[in-house]
Amino acid sequence: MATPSGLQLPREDLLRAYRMMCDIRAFEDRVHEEFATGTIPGFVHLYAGEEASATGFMMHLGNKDYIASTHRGHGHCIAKGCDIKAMMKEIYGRRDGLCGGKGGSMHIADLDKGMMGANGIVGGGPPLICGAALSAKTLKTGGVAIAFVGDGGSNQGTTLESYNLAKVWDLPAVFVVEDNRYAESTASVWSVGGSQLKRAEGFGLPGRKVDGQDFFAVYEAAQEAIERARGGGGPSLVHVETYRYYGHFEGDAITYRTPEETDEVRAQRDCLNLFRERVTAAGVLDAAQIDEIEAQAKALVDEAVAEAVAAAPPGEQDLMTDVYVAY
Amino acid sequence: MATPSGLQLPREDLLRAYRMMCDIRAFEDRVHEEFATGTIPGFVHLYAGEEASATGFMMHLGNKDYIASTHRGHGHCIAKGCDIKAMMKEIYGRRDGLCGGKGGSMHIADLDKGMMGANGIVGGGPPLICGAALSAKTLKTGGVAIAFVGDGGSNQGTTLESYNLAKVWDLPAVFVVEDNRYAESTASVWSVGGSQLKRAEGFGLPGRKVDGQDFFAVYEAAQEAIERARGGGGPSLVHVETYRYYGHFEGDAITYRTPEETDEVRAQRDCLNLFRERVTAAGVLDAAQIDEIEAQAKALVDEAVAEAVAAAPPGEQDLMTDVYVAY
Amino acid sequence: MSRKTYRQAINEALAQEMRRDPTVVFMGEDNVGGMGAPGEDDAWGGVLGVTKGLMPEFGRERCLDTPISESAFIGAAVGAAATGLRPVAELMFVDFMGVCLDQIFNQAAKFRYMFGGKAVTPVVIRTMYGAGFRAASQHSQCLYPIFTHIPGLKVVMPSSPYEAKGLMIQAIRDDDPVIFLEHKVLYDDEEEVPDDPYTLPFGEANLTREGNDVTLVTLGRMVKFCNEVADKLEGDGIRCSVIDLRTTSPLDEDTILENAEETGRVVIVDESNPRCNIATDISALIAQNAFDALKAPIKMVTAPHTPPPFAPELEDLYIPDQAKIEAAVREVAAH
Amino acid sequence: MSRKTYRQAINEALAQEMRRDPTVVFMGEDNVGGMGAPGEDDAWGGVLGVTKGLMPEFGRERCLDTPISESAFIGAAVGAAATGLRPVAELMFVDFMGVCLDQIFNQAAKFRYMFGGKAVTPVVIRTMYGAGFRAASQHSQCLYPIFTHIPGLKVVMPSSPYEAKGLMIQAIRDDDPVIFLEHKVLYDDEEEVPDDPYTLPFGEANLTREGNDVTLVTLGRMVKFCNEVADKLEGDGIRCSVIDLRTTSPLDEDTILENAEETGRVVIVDESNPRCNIATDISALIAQNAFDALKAPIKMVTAPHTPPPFAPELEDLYIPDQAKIEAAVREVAAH
Ligand SMILES: Cc1ncc(C[n+]2csc(CCOP(=O)(O)OP(=O)(O)O)c2C)c(N)n1
Ligand SMILES: Cc1ncc(C[n+]2csc(CCOP(=O)(O)OP(=O)(O)O)c2C)c(N)n1
Ligand SMILES: [Mg+2]
Ligand SMILES: [Mg+2]
Repeated sequence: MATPSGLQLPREDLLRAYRMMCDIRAFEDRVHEEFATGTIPGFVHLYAGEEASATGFMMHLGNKDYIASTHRGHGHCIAKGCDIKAMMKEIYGRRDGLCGGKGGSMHIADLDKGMMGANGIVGGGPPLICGAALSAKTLKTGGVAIAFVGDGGSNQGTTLESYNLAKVWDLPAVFVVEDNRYAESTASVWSVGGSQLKRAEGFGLPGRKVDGQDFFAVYEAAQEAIERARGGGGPSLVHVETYRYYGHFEGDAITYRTPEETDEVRAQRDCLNLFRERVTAAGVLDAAQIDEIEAQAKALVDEAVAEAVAAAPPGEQDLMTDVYVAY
Repeated sequence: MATPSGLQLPREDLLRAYRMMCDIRAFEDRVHEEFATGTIPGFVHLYAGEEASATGFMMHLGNKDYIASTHRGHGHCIAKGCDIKAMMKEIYGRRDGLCGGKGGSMHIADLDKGMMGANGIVGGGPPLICGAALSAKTLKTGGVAIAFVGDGGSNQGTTLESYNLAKVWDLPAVFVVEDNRYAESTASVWSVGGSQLKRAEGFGLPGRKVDGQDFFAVYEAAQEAIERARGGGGPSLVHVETYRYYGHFEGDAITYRTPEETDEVRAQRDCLNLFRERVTAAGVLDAAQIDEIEAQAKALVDEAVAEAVAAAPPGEQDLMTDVYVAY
Repeated sequence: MSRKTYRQAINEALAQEMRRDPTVVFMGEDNVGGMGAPGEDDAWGGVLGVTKGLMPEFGRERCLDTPISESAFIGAAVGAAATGLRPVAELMFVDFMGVCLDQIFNQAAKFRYMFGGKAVTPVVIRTMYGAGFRAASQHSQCLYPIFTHIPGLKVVMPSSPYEAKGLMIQAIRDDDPVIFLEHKVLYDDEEEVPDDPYTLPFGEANLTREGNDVTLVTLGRMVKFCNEVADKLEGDGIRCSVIDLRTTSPLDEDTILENAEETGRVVIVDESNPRCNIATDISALIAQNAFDALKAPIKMVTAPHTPPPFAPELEDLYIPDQAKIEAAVREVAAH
Repeated sequence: MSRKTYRQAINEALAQEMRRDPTVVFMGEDNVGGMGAPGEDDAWGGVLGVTKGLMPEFGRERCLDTPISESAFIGAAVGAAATGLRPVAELMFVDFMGVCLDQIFNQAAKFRYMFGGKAVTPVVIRTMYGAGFRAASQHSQCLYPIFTHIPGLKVVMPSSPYEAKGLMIQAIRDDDPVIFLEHKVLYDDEEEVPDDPYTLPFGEANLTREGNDVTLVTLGRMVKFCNEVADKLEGDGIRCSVIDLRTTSPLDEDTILENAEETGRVVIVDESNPRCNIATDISALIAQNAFDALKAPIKMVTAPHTPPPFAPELEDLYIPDQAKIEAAVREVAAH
């Protein structure tokens, strides 16, 4: 359901939101293709399908706001403002990648942008976000901190403890459960006893569930939660129902779900399509603008891949650096 | 409030319940005294005040049922049928203590009695109890498994994860949150965001709150939860509101609460007094029987202390044994 | 007898023990896969397929998927082991130990001692370790020195398919808690493995090469590298013994010391980070107990004191390889 | 200058750094105490009173109590350190590391490396270790070898009040994650400690005794024992050097190697369990780098490979004591 507030967004915000989503989609589709050719090393988890979630939240954030991401971090990184070319180089393991090639897809971070890192540990982020929120509160920066966590990660004790700590310390924090129906091959309808909203209530957090394919619904729920946190109203939880298009990681044969299920979401509930339909139907953006944004995103990603492929890897002199500030 | 079902208990059960409670009280009061003389080593956490909780649950259990306790384990041990003299010897660190003097107060266990151990780690027990419940379910023993956890321990991730695992695996398990208002010096009204019952709901567990000073109320809630688990109805949670009379551990100066608060509970809501009043008012037990049980408990504990004091400690030959079954 | 991969060898060990003993169960994230999902029934068999194919024979009651709640399910395996089952729990990557270590090192490892010898906790924790997959800092660690440090645990590190089957069957039958470390790079390695069940003993190292010049002490994936180096150096007249430890706890001190005394020259190859690791452990053992026989400094070849890096070029430098091992052996031989 | 206990020295270090730097905060279970409770305001100051008295000066905003949720609050300290604060978080007993290790070893320790040098994580984790309190298996462990094994962590072990103050101030000012291990038996030890703030450097061992016959390498509570033994043996003509490591990571390899080369005889005294510990680490360092100067086997005095027992008689046997140290020194000296 379109929310009036969503469509009342200034044009430049609508353009910015669509650009974020297109950048993410183009990035992930292209990484998917490149991975298949064997040029990208390691474990890679793609965010395609979930773009409205990262975008709906990050539209409300600035550099003094922090987020902690998951293993499926590219979308959060891009939406939080990480440099796309430096990200691509990182995924390729290049020396001038965003993390010097030492982190890779699972550990992209940019603290200057308030991006505390993708995380290889499920449930790794929520405690860190309590800390970022504590910094904001103690140093009175006016910032908020957001932890993204998957449906699978919502069962990790570190996540659950963090709900309570944020409540007890009354932190400017938001927990976003991105429920894409699966944790690897395991369905969230099986793995999650109770429900995300009742869990929030269990720890005294206001909770809200949104259709994660609808950018405007996410945008509005995010606004409510972020404004509450920023205004001293304490932590809360948003349960985002979404879907990932690709496998758990690149290489997954996806035997645990049916292609029909995926096809249906792609055809009926794709967040980019829904956005496009909404804004063009309402006449606030026109098709040409939309097409241009899509084309720009693809071009940017093409360049990013070309540069990443051509970039130099780190070498022996880099192996032992960056372990300590001083040792 | 007295529950009719409680007072309809057979006489021998009433006697057994009161004996359990008296044994625990006499044991704890005496350990408190002895500790002050300096003869008992280590960290000792006493259960005095909370007797109705352990007793209300353990009345429904047999040896094939397992419990996991906390650092405050003496009451659970006694109620589960551990030998009182062997327990006292263990607390004194004697060679023929229940654990050969190697465990002490924080690690008393007797697996033959279904007692999986006091535990020095807050939140250590709930995962173990999922395992005992899994054994019962897989081996079809008809047994149930119960984890006792404090209000403080209810904030530990291991506890929260266990709620979910028990639900998802549909285990014959019960989680008992013994909320004695404090975790060390920290009040549960501060440390517990939300509420125990809403947390239970959050994970899909039926929950129930009871007055833990009222044996009959605990007995009935325990019966419901245990019968549900035994009958294949899955896990649940009971929130027991109770109170500890002594400090967090022996030696605690108890600066965080007022003596008046403790005096009031002792005077108005002592679980032994309430039981005694209830059964004598209803005429199901008479004062002489009650007195006799109390006297027997004290005598038993006197003997236990005398024997423990006289018993031999372990020696060099015991240091390296019992690490492995075979190495 | 037939050729089997490391993965198949472990799978077969599990299947055979589950057939033999109805109290053996296994559990872990996606260990069967597909719980609650609309797709195939035996959807994954674990993230690298090690338990694939077992569920159809043994059923969902003995082949358990879990939520992502390592404390709860590893603890459940420990609790189940203390109450009548013989669970094999999978900690997907050993790097995840940090969210569940308490149940391993304070509970499983200590029950027997704390309870005065009354508890028996026959749990096996299978876990994947090691670098080589470009999986970066949180999915490439070794960490077996940590388990080895803890009294009450047994620590097993099969170096090949044959070793993996025999050691896994022993692990399941063993009455103590066992950490069973599978190197992710070895899963597709293949060799002749007997079809029938067999056990390999804990605490008895395997002398894979015998030579009088230098003793190589090693474990896990590094055994292969050491054997290759030993083969190569034989041509140059340097004859090496290669000791595959098989288990770091218990440790076969006798084989190590005897061999070290014979050669007087020792190189220890350990894939883990260099501080307080197996290399230092063995080195100290020898320096204390075979000192008088030593003819050269004891050399250690290990990963550097850094987290595992992502970039392939860096990861290749990070892993102890044949060239580094060869250089160490030559240096010790020449001393 | 005045006499202060180890407890007071740490408390004073915290107070002085909190005065100097408004970004320093501390947190932990009952670190102030009494949250939500009807009694006194500054009710506990931690379970052994180390932080007592700080809250009235610095307020509840900088002196934080926590729920019993170590993953969340240790992780919060790590996250806060990466975003502008300098938190000092208390893990009440090091034995509890198993419920929160991930935030320490996979997050704090690895941020800087994984993020290509862009993160700074100045967190201090204070924690209590060691046997001697009859606190049994889950409250008496050392476990510092585990932290020492992990690249990215600094590991600090003050042996006396003077050391504690200077090392704590350094820890707070240091830009890397620091594990600060306080021995529970030392809290009431007293000595002269300067009133003004001062730092002691990491990675520079302290030679507390100098002697040419035997080198004793040690740390934490064992420093005291080693000094006592050195004093006693001096009377018998055995002159010992005693090296207090101060930090196990970074490690002052130079001081160790120089001294070992001078004496040729080394005893390492480490309170932790014997496998993959600091004793094996130092022993291996020497066996690899000072081999030619050695005149005797390197002896290690450690706890046995068992969990800490409860009974006082057993615990006393468990702890490395002066008699065991003396015997080791005499044996090495006589070789
Ligand atoms: C502590 C820990 N346990 C297990 C894993 C392995 N793992 C990586 S991603 C994943 C599934 C996560 O599912 P979810 O949280 O729903 O996120 P999604 O992949 O769906 O985005 C698992 C089990 C891990 N990385 N960390
Ligand atoms: C993991 C862990 N954290 C902290 C402690 C220290 N500790 C022991 S008991 C306790 C308080 C427990 O409170 P609660 O769970 O309410 O139980 P109670 O003592 O009130 O019975 C604490 C913090 C511990 N033993 N284990
Ligand atoms: Mg998911
Ligand atoms: Mg309590």
